[in-house]
Amino acid sequence: MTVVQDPVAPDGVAGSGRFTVRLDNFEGPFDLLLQLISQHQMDVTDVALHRVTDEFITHLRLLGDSFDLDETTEFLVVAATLLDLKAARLLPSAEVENEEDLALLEARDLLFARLLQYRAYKQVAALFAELEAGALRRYPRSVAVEDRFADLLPEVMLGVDAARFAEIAAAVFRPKPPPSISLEHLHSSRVSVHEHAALLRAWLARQGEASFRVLVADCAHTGEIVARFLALLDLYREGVVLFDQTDPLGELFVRWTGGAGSGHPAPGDPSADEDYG
Amino acid sequence: MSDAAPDPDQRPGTPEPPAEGETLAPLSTDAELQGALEALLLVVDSPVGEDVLASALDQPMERVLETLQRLRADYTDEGRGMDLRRVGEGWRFYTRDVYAPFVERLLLDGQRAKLTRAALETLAVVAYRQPVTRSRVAAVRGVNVDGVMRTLLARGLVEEAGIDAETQGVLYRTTELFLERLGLSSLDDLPPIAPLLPDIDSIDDVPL
Amino acid sequence: MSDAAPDPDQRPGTPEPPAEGETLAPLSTDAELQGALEALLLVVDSPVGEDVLASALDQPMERVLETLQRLRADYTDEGRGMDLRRVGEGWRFYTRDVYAPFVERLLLDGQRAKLTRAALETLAVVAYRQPVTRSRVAAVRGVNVDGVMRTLLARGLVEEAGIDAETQGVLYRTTELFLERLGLSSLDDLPPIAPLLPDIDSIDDVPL
Repeated sequence: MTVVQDPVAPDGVAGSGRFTVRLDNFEGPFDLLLQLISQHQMDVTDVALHRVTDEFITHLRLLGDSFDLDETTEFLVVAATLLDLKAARLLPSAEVENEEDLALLEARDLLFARLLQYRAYKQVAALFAELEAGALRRYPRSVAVEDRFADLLPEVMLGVDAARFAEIAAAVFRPKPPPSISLEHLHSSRVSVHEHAALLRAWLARQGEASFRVLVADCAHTGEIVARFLALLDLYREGVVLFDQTDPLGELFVRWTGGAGSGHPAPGDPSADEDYG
Repeated sequence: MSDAAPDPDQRPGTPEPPAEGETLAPLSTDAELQGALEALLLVVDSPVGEDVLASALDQPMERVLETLQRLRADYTDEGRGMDLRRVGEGWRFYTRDVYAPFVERLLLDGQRAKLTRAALETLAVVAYRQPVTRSRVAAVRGVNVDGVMRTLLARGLVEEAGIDAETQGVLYRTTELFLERLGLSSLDDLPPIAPLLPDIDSIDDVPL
Repeated sequence: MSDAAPDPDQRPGTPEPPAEGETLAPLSTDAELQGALEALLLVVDSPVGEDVLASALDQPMERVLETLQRLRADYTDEGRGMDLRRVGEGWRFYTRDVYAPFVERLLLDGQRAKLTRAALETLAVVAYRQPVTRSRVAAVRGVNVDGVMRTLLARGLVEEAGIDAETQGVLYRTTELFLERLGLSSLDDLPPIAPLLPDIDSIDDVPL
């Protein structure tokens, strides 16, 4: 796979179709996906999704320990869908064989739809930026009325109460930092994906199957939930767990396929459809 | 004399007669009406509607509107320094954009701050789906928008517009100031977003 | 030159050279120079000398003066609403006398009684930082506030409060009328803004 080693490497395409990705700041999973797809100079198609799945996961993992974890839930939903699609080999061309495939196709369509929707608003935002830039070059006439008319002005109203006035003041005084992705207001404590993986490995090997909801029931904060999800992705990559999600965005079930004596990852076929109970 | 021309555009209620002793120019020629409009536009410090101008001039709104449009075209054709624009709720003088570098040299502070991408994207969603809840905007952008929305609210670029019956979430819409900021005269000036959107039945249940 | 700077708060010295990469119109034709002068006159609040204008436009003062005089004559001949006059030490747009009655009617209309957003923001800075100079307010807001400040002065919401020892700029403070309009009995009743500050994200791209 065309794994990205360094997401901010200075050069663009490096030999033999292997991409080194250079990304602007991105906000949210759709933004990241669109940027990855455009890096490959592709349209938004399932082929494109296929090509960028690994890069997406890589970015997610790179961000995993330092990201604003409050905002990663959406990343995880998208990551899960991408991985499901890739694992089920519905990409790039889909042969619908059973209900599971159908559900995946729906999930894919939904992902496409949300991606295209986001892209539409992003294009509008670019238009807004242009309009604003134009408007900022036109200075409005805003001049006090001539002295001879000053007495004619009607009684002035502020149009706001004291509380609202204070809000306006706060908005004006608020420090204006240089533009950057909002990494600075990190407040979640660091969590170790590795530790959570070990925890899940032991637990799942014993229990066999559990819903994601159950697996994160004891998490104290969002960061731990994210860490646990990333850990699951690791386990998935190892081929020791399978995901099962009947409805898009519905309950996610995790099944252990790694055998009893964990610790030694069994490199199994991720799409194998074994039955564990 | 003067009130002889009945005017369908005028709001109900007769316009007030000119104040005692006041001599109003008749404004019978286009040049006079043009001059009077320029004088009014010179003293306003926010966009003013053609209805307000028409009422101050005691002229049919249609004639006022035509004159404003002709004035705008003339200014542009002649490369005048003033740019007459209809923005938000009305008309206002702006400096013509080609002269911006000179204006910025003269003014104390020159360039003004631009909106961030997060703010622009959030405004884009609000503009096209208003009234809309914060969580709906977050769903479209795939990120939390609480901070950005709060700031847009404090800046007067969006405002609250009631409560969503279904989710009990606060609804938001864009403001006049938003239109002014982008130099638009109304939301209708925005391009239709449908062509940009995927042709999938419904991504969610809110019509665009 | 430059001693005719229109106001004591304005930075002394010559206007800055155009920003890097900025393409200045050449102003080689009379129409271009005329347009550029109109743009400048549109945004200045107090009379501005031909030397300041010439320097902002990077043109010989004589040519600027000639153009101003021709502009004044043209406006008069055409009965334009703006009346370009040299008053005191400089040039400024005034409304032409014949249209004064219409201006009065517009102002009496009361439509403009509500403060604009820009005025509110400026007032907010004065209220929470008083006494404060105009240039300090401009620095906080990131835009020139000369016109808005004059409006607030004219409306009796702010007043002068001495001279800043350090910068020699005029200091401003809010008035009794301001408190009255806000329904407060003293400045101590202004809600504290510190609790409102920490949580707000920036929506501006440019650090100010």
